[in-house]
Amino acid sequence: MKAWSLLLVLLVALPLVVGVVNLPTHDAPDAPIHTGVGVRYLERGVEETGNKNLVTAVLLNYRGFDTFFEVIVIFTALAAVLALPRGSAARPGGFPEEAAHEADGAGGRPAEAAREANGAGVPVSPVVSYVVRLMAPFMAMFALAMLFRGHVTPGGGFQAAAVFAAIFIALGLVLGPARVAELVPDDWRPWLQGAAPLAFALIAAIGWRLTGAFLGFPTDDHTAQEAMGLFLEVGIALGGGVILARLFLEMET
Amino acid sequence: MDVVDARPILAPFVSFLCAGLVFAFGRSIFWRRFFTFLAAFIKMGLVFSMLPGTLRGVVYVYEFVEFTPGIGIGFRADAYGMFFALVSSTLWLFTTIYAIGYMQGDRDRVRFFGFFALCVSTTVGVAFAENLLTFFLFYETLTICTYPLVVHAETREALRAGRIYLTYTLIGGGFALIGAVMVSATAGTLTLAQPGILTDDVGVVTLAIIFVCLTIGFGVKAGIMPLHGWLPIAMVAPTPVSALLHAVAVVKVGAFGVTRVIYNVFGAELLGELGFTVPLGLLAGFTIVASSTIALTQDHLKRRLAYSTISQLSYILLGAALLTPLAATAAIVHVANQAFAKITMFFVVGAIARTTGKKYVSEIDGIAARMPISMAAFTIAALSFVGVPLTAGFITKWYLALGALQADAWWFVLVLIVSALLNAGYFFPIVHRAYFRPAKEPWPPFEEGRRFETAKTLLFPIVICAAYVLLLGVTAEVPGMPFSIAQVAVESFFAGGGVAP
Amino acid sequence: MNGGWAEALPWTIVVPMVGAVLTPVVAARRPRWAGAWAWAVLLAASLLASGLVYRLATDGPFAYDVGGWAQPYGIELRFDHFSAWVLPLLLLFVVIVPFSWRYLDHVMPDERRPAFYALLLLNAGGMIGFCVTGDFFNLFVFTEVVSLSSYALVAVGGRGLAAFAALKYLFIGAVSSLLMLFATAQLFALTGSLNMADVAGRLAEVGGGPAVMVAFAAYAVSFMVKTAMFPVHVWLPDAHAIAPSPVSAVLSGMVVKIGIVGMLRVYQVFFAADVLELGAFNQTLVWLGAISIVMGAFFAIFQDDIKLMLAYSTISNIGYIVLGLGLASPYAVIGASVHVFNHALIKATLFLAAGAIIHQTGLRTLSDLRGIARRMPQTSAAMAVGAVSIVGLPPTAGFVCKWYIALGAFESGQAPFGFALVFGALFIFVYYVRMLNAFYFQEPVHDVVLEAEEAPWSMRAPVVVLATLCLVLGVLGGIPLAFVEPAVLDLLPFWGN
Amino acid sequence: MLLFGLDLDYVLVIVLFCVGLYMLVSKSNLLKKLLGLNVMETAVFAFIVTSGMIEGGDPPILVAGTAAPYASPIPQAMVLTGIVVAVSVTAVALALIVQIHAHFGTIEVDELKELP
Repeated sequence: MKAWSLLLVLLVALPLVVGVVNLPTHDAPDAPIHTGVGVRYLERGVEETGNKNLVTAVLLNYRGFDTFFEVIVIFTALAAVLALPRGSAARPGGFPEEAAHEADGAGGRPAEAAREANGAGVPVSPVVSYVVRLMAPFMAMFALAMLFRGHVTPGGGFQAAAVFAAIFIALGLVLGPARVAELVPDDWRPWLQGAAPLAFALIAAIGWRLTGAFLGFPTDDHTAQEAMGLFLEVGIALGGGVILARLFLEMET
Repeated sequence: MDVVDARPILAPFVSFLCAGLVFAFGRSIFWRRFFTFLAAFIKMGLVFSMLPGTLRGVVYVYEFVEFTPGIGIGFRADAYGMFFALVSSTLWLFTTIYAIGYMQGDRDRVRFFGFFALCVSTTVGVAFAENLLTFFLFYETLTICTYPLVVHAETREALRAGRIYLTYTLIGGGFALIGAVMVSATAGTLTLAQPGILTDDVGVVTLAIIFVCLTIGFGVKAGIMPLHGWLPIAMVAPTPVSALLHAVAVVKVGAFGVTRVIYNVFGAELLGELGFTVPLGLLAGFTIVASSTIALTQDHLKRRLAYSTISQLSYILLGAALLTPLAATAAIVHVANQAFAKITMFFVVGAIARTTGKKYVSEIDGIAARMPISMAAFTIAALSFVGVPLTAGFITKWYLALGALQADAWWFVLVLIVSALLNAGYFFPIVHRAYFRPAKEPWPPFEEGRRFETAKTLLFPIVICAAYVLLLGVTAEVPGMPFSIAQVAVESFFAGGGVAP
Repeated sequence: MNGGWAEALPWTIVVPMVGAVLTPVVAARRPRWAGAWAWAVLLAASLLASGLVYRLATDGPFAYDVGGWAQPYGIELRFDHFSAWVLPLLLLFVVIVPFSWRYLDHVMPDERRPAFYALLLLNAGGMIGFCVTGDFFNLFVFTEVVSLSSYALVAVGGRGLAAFAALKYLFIGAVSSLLMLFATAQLFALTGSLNMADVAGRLAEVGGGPAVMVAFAAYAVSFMVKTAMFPVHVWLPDAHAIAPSPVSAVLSGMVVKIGIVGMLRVYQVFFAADVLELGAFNQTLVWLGAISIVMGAFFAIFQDDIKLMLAYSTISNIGYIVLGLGLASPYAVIGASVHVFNHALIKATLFLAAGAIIHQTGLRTLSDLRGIARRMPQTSAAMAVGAVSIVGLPPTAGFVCKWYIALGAFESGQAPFGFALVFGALFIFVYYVRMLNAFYFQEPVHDVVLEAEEAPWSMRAPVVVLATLCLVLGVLGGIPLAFVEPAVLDLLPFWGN
Repeated sequence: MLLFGLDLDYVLVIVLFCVGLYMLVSKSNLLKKLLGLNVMETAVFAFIVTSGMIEGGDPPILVAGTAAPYASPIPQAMVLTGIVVAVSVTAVALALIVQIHAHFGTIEVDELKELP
């Protein structure tokens, strides 16, 4: 088995190495990557998008369509986790199709026993609990800073989302998932977890009205541009944070 | 002269529609019969209404849809197609009457009559196909539609027969598809409207592959040896199915296909140069003799008839393979002659089985006393097969012999004589037993309230078909009868040259 | 460039996606509304897509610059004859979704429905995006939307084996996606651009070389995995068989086709650049296609589970398409392109019919389902039509494509593959005959079958509609053929040199 | 970085890729397989980011204190997208592994195959 794996890996490695060693050297200023499309972004990016952080400019303006579906991908992950069967035991009565498949797998160990063996349910140390609760507001502040300074420093909506999610997850670890889930009211949840794609759709429509192009930004009006960009970032941060947190919490329960 | 007319497409469509209606409303016996008969009459009317035009040399065409240039579905009622359509639509009517009587009280009659109608629809579709694609389309559909009829009894034996039937015909269909595709790739067209579309500049090897593929493909259904294996086995189907499909539709479609290949795809002229038909002719000659010999040994009535069918079909192939006008005429006429004679025999055998339960030659001693009309009809058909003058069979044999001499194939005359003797050898014992041997046990009496030897729906088609066998033999040269249509067809076959008439 | 119906192009992608995001909102109170909502969204998207096809038919291919950026600086959407596949794709979804309404009753509890339909919508939207995008990186993003939702859809029906099959699918699929991303990066390093047309132009300047070759090969392998061609097909049968039937129809009929569409897109770029000698590659495709046909058919014969058998026959049919593409003659490529659609239609028919039978009886093997045609005549008839169609017998949709691909084989002088194509199909019919015999001509052995009832109308109607289409397209098969013909003739001059 | 005329950056990336692939195919534990997949993903991201670097370049944020040459912004944006995709795939994979564990009580492929 191991030998076959190694052989397969080598077989894959060989062409890949051949491919990469024949690429133009990226360090040189005249490499295609530095003379291609990127030139225009570096030259006119700030003026066209109002973003000094060109990564953000590419992400939201030039290639905003990619980012739209990037947030869709993460929403897909959430929908995927929500669509999977939940609860540890098969439903009494069950569903025929499920049962038909499951009949074969009945030899498995009962899930509950496995769970206990893993040591879940050990109480959280008060120190950890205290530190997490103490840190939470600061983490939130850091996230907000990343969000709102994203156009001039490294950072932006996704990074903020990751930190937001980290807060939820850390709290979830010490308070239990149920308490954290209460932080987001049930009525808001469907809206919040879809915040990022919905923000994009809204901005796309507004851009369509303003510039005549789907997801277009008015290049001559920096205020409007920045407002739209910020709206997107906030949407990404909120939606992404809620989704990432929920992914964790769903698997926890 | 080509005239655009919807009738060539309407004719197959009528039975197609009929099949749909039977499937939908067939649970009621009345509606099932109503739709079946209505469609049969309308179809016959459509086909016959084109007959005067055909005799004048008019060809009705209808292009249904074109996929890409040169490839599409089109219909064309030329003389040969008309001939075949006339035979099959006429026989459909009689077989329907027969089937209603025969299948009384049988299971799954909705399915039976539905697929029955579909089969006839496809048969007429084959007859009127303008190009090889259309031809193949209906040809393969026929295969599929006959399957439920073959396995109708749903016994283990029937399923086995169905499996063998499908194996043979689908593999044959595969070859036919390859042949047709190769024709399209080499000739750039698939039309069957001309006397030959292939030319010899693509190389002899390619042409040989095409010829072999198409001959295997269509030859399977025509039961040419060694591709005949399915035919005797498929006799487990109900008798109306055996009659219409194995004496008329399926096997004739195969023979029809081979003829089309010879005269419309390759053309008499090209084949004359290439000489591909010589081995085909030899194979057909061998089949005639060999299957007749096997027929001698069969005790099961339907199987004896099946081997007789195999031998008779090869007459058609051989006639076509000789590439002379007279032989071709005989081949075409034999499509009708064999159909009417053989269907008579199947009807009689079926009627015997339904009335007395006897299925073997050795069981029917003295049956003529019990079923005189049926046996008389059987005798007429047997005489026709042997080739006694004044019967339809004589016409075929006479012209086949003339055609063979025209092609300098004297050996074929020999085959004809041997075959006639063999035909006599396996049919006359049946007639002899029926008339001249005493019954082993008393035959069951007529059923209560019946004036005839068997149900009227069974007897009527027998009488009509037998009468028609005689009529064909007597009125061969009368305009409007099959012979004249065949002559029109043959004229078009040889319009491009070839052996001078 | 923008304007007119072209404006609908981004919205056609976005409508299902946003619809998916809103599904939990709409169905927050009543989870069963999710199904109707998804159907309405797909209907709206198909309306938009028909507008696109209308524009395509009148004006020819067109493009849309997202955000109004001039190319190659933004993301370009292109709608050509291959993209037109989105319309039939959406229409198939429109037929499949109503089937799933009742079907899901025995697959999952109501509260999971919104997530299920969201996934279905995301899947549809991702495929639309995949077909219309003109940007390599965008292509990757859409691939991920489609793949991710597919992994999950496989597993919605059960926990154990379903999850395991889904995970296997996920691992293999993720590696193939990574290869695709790697190839994209490779191309970007070579040309400094991501726009397909621009990359083609720059590649022509850069010229060929091992790096270009490796990028192409990485794309090719990645798409082969997505289509489940012979050596990399291992993930398909389990995943497609164990998924709920409407999902199987989507996966088998449409999701595997993104590999084909992707292949065509990459072809367009590399052939336009004319930097690679691709004769050998085409030959490889032809061989792999032929082997796929035979292997798929071979394995299908030994299955007793109807859905597993259908899954194997997908491999076989993908073989047809790949074989057709590799033959690189006009007829073959036309046939292959149309088979992308026809196979989706046929496979949807078969999987939905099988699903209806499984739903009504709870049985899924041939030996159990004997005699089912007596009790479920319409569904069984649809199954029969699908069976005849998938084997490529006339007068059904499958035949037309087989004819054209075989024609292409002989036209390009590769006759042996024509034989493989024709007889490979007959091979698989062995199985279907067994199936039809069991359904129609054998006595029931199972009590459930004796008491089975015909499926509810919301399941029966889609099945019957699809089966009818299989027959109609057998006769009117020329319509899609004529439609893709210009695209193929446009593409071919660059093909197998 | 050049070594013996080879662009070592890229080669190292491929080595990382292969390490991940080896984990993916040879390990029996599903979690380890997933980790292998993540390593592969990281390798590809590293490849993309590397390809955008330039000798002595600054990050592409045009504020005071930075100067040309700048690294190309596109690869960084691509990687950001890629990371999100990788996170999503990982999440779904983990959810599936949880399912498998809940049902069979094991996540070792060797053991899973032995189950009936």
